[in-house]
Amino acid sequence: MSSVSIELRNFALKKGDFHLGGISLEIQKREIFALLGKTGSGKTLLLESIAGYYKNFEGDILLNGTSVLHTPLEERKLGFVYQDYGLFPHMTIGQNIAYGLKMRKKNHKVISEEVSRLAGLLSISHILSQYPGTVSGGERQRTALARALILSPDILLLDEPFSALDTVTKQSLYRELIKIHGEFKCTIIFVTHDFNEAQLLADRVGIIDKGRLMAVRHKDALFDLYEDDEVNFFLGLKEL
Amino acid sequence: MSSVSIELRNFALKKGDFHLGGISLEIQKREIFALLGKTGSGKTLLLESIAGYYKNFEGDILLNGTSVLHTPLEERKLGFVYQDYGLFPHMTIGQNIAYGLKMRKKNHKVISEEVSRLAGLLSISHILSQYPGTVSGGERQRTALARALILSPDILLLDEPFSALDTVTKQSLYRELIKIHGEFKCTIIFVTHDFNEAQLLADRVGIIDKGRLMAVRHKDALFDLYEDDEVNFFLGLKEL
Amino acid sequence: MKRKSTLNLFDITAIIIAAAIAFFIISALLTIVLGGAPYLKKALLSDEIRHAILLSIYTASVSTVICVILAVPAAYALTRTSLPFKKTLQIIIELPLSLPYLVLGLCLLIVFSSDFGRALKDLGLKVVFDKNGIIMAQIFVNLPFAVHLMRAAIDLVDARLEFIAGSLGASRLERFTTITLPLCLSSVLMMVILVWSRALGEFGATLMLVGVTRMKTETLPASIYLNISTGDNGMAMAAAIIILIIAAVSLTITTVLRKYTGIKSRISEVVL
Amino acid sequence: MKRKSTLNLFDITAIIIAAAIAFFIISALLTIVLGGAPYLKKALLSDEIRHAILLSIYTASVSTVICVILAVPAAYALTRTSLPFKKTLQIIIELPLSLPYLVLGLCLLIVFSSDFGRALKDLGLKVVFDKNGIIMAQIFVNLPFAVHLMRAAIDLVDARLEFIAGSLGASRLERFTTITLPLCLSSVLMMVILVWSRALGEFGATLMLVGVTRMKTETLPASIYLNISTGDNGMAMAAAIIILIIAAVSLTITTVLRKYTGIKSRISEVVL
Amino acid sequence: KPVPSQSTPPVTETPKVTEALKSGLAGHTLSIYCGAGMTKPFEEIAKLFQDESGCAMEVTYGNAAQIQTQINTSKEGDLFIAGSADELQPVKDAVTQSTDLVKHIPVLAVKSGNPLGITGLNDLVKEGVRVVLGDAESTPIGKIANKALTDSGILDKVDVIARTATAPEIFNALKMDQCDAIIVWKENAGGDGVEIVNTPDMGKYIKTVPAASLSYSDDAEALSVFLEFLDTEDAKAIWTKYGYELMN
Ligand SMILES: Nc1ncnc2c1ncn2[C@@H]1O[C@H](COP(=O)(O)OP(=O)(O)OP(=O)(O)O)[C@@H](O)[C@H]1O
Ligand SMILES: Nc1ncnc2c1ncn2[C@@H]1O[C@H](COP(=O)(O)OP(=O)(O)OP(=O)(O)O)[C@@H](O)[C@H]1O
Ligand SMILES: [Mg+2]
Ligand SMILES: [Mg+2]
Repeated sequence: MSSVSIELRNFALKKGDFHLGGISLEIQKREIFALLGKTGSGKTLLLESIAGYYKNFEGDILLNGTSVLHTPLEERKLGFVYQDYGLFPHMTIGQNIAYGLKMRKKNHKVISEEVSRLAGLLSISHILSQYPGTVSGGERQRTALARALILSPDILLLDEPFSALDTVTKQSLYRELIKIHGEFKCTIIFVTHDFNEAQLLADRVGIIDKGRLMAVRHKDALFDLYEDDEVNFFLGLKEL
Repeated sequence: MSSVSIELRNFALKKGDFHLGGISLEIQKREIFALLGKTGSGKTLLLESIAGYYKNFEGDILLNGTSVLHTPLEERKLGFVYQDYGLFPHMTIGQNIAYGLKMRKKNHKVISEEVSRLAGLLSISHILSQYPGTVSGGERQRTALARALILSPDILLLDEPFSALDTVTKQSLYRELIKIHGEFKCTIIFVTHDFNEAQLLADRVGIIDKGRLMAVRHKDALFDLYEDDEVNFFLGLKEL
Repeated sequence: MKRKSTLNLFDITAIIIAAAIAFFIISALLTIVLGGAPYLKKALLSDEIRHAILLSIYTASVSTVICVILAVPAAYALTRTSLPFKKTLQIIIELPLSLPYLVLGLCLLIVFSSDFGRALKDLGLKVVFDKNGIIMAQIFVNLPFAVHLMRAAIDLVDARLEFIAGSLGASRLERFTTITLPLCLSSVLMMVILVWSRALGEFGATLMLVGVTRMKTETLPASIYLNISTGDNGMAMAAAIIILIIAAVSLTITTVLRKYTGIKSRISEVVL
Repeated sequence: MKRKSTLNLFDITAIIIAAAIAFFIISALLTIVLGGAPYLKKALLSDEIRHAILLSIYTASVSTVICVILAVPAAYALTRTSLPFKKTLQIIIELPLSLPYLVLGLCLLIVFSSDFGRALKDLGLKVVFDKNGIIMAQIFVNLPFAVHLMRAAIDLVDARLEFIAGSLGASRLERFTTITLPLCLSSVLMMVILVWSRALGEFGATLMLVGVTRMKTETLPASIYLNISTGDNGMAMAAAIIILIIAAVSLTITTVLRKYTGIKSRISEVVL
Repeated sequence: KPVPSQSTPPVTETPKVTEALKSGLAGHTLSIYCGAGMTKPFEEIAKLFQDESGCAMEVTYGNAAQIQTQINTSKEGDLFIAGSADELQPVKDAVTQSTDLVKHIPVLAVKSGNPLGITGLNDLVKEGVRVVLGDAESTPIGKIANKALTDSGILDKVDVIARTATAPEIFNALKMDQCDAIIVWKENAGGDGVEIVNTPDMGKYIKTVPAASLSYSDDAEALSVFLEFLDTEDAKAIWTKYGYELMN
């Protein structure tokens, strides 16, 4: 079996005036990949594409060797934390987290145990019976994280998963994420605006600008100068 | 005329199981006040209360000397950037930004000039004709900012206004915000999870924990030890 | 201060309009209540009316259940599946909405008098001149309407949440039952009450398809019609009062139920 | 793989149900089209039918406009103002929904034959036996329905966006017209088409309030009624075909319009 | 005024009417209620009268129940052309005078070709003959049917599968082959696929179509002229054209 988890083959997508350029990228199994880029550069579009959100793209996206659109949605085994969370507004926080297990017809006891465990990890045990409409931004974000993690998916796509959290909470979540990754050996792509976060968590870092993947580097080489000056500026390596 | 812009008098609010404790605070005209606190500590509730969002509170909130609920909503002259932006989904980005001026019956030319100017400042000129549903997280955030700024309100309430932005964009917005504040001399309260941001922009910083306002400090004293160890831990000053 | 008065003016105008409508409706209904009240006891004691009450509630309930069972998947098919010519199908299904009930009844009479109807009858499903016909007429009158309401409700649901549910492992059926349907629960409830109300009052199509045989196919509206025909307006109005009571009870129940279908948000308590 | 078949099964079932409903309706309507087609030319050439077509379109349009003008502020009052007893008012307004049209017509006849009606008549607003009565009957039949639909639509709008608009300086009227109403535009459109369709086919209440006077108060449904009464099913069906054509055109127009009322999102193009 | 001599060929109009018609009733309006089943003949009569006299004719068609309610509630209108004298009962307080116009004939009708060989009322008791009738209380035609069947002593033995509230529904039931025999007004049994059984059984139950003047009338002049017009040969010719029989 191949060790490539996610493969983009000359992938291109057009949305309105925005072009996601031909992107080729291989992400290995168990790799943690950070995606950096200015706001509006196409990070979310790229993650959504990997999840099989859009149909009319060029090139191909393979998940574990199969083209993403050839796998039925419910069998893609992706965990996705959306930038705006995408919680189910008619379910409590607890029901939101439990949703994936329920769909897998796990028994009631297993579900409630798992939900408590994850809620504990993410410090949201006290709001399990509230509805997403009534909780705080950070609480919503952690709910989305819990909902994605509970299935221990092969691939985790995280769109700025810690953006609404304070430093203390963030630190503890970093630790949990690393633990989970160690346990389940999943592939993770995450978007962040925080260079330290990228270096701390990721194996490799990709930098995207105006829809094009400008560079992919090992995390330790993140701050080495780039060919493109826009990228150097973006990383604070050079004034324009 | 008093120089106090916002005054909380022993303000308390109960939402579900959450209590926002008796908070007393005076914020001066032209002051920039940063609100720090863990996720779920009540920052958003506090900002919403100042905007007059809730009715059944104890104590009082005065805006420019008048109790907030005694001022009709449309006359409160508050700019609010919501944590989840609260854009009007049926209007384009341009129409969203223009909304406040339109309601003030400004003429068409003034409106379109102002919209272009702000869109330029916030680098969202290219998406003015898109709908909020189709733009990126950071673009939404800047739209919300532009919509609030266009009225040059006396009081700006910003709930994590830069959380979805990359470092470069953030830096340029810091400069713009400082410029706008210098120009219009508005009072600003903003919520952030970024200590540097707080120190860079604010005059004073308030720290809130579990619904209680633990401390209010001058920005330069932010990292001096506190009485409460939770706060010290939150600011990374002490391990628990 | 200028604005403050605008505020009041608009609200006050709206309130006055609502109150005026309610007042006019109350006055109009009062004519019936006053006219029928002296006969209400007699009506309630009459075997015929009692039979009509039960028959009305029975047929309206059965036809409402069938309508919902058919309308929900049909609306799903018209909004979320890859069915071709969705818009055309939808327009076809909604066409009967503007036909007079008399014509709908005639349609049904012709259809159920055809070989198809005969075959059905041989299978034991008698429609013409039968209770089943009442149910059939109510379904035919209400189904286009139910499909329309359901489709509009499903259209408003954010399809993205269904995508998310799917990626969490939900099959299409599960996505529909756990996300789409609950998200438009209040619309479903509204649809049910409207369909039931209309079924309760339906008469035009029934008249043509099943006639009115006393104690057999006599619903409350039929009873009203017969009583008006014999000049017994008092008894007719008494029967109308009974319909009003049934309707008021069911409206009150759904109004209470609706309270629990809304999506919880911080906003529900906000000062506007 | 198991799941894949579940997917197909549910979608297929739903599609079959939708197709079956459409097929049944098509068949039923075809009986009319076939029965009426030979008479269609004669009907279209007859002065009487032409008059009926114009009168139907005129009355349905006027009553729809009035319904919308009244229902929108009434629904606003019932959802967004501080009006006391909102729920009770709402139930009162919705009560007529389940009354047979005959009874509604009787109500109106009594109301407009009272001193109030006579006073109105002296002021020049004749209702009984008059064109105005047709409009009045259509309004009375449709208003409860229109208020119900509007209220449900407004209920679904996020009140928070109205708060935000208010804090940006919008008065209550402006909040309503720039935020609430546009956000439920597709529901308003749906309400308009349903009300118009029902008005086009309304006859029960009209018959009681205004009867049918040829070339004066004869709408298309009235024409159908008279033709059926005299055994002219062919001409009746020809008139029904005309209603169908009008309905089909208006449904097509609204279906096209609805396309432009949706809220744009990334999702609209998503693979489900 | 000149009295027409007995020797002249019969004139079709009485002199008074001629005079009135000539002098004209322009500006007058008559409001008339007429049973929906009689739409066709009455439509023609009203039109003829309007053309000749200039009197505006506002004829409201409806079924008996509606018309009765309208008369009693609105307290308006000049004349009520009812399906039978029974239909005047609910509005008797408002009727000032009633004249009989034409015969209203109930008939026994079966499918074309009379497949079950029904020749009279007594054949209705035969095995497998399904009968649809009007409601016995609310419709005159239902009342007649009940009376006729009772008189023949067979009411209980006839398989009445349904009763309806108006005449067209009875007719449609037969036409759509949902039953084998109906008792209905003659003018309702005119379409294809239906034939009237030539039997004397129904002869006893012939009713008349009355024109009932209403006390709410406020145009006595026009009303009386119209009533006389109804008695002219022109008017009668229209009735007979549509299958109604004249009074003896
Ligand atoms: N459906 C669409 N129609 C038009 N433009 C679109 C559409 N979807 C996305 N875009 C545009 O594509 C660009 C990239 O969007 P994307 O959400 O991927 O940005 P991002 O890198 O995630 O930014 P952020 O960090 O702000 O979230 C944006 O400028 C957005 O406006
Ligand atoms: N209507 C409500 N019902 C119940 N609990 C509520 C309600 N509104 C807010 N809360 C609770 O109050 C707490 C504070 O919420 P708030 O949104 O103010 O947090 P915050 O400080 O803004 O956090 P974050 O940084 O995550 O946005 C949360 O735990 C939230 O669950
Ligand atoms: Mg993004
Ligand atoms: Mg918050």
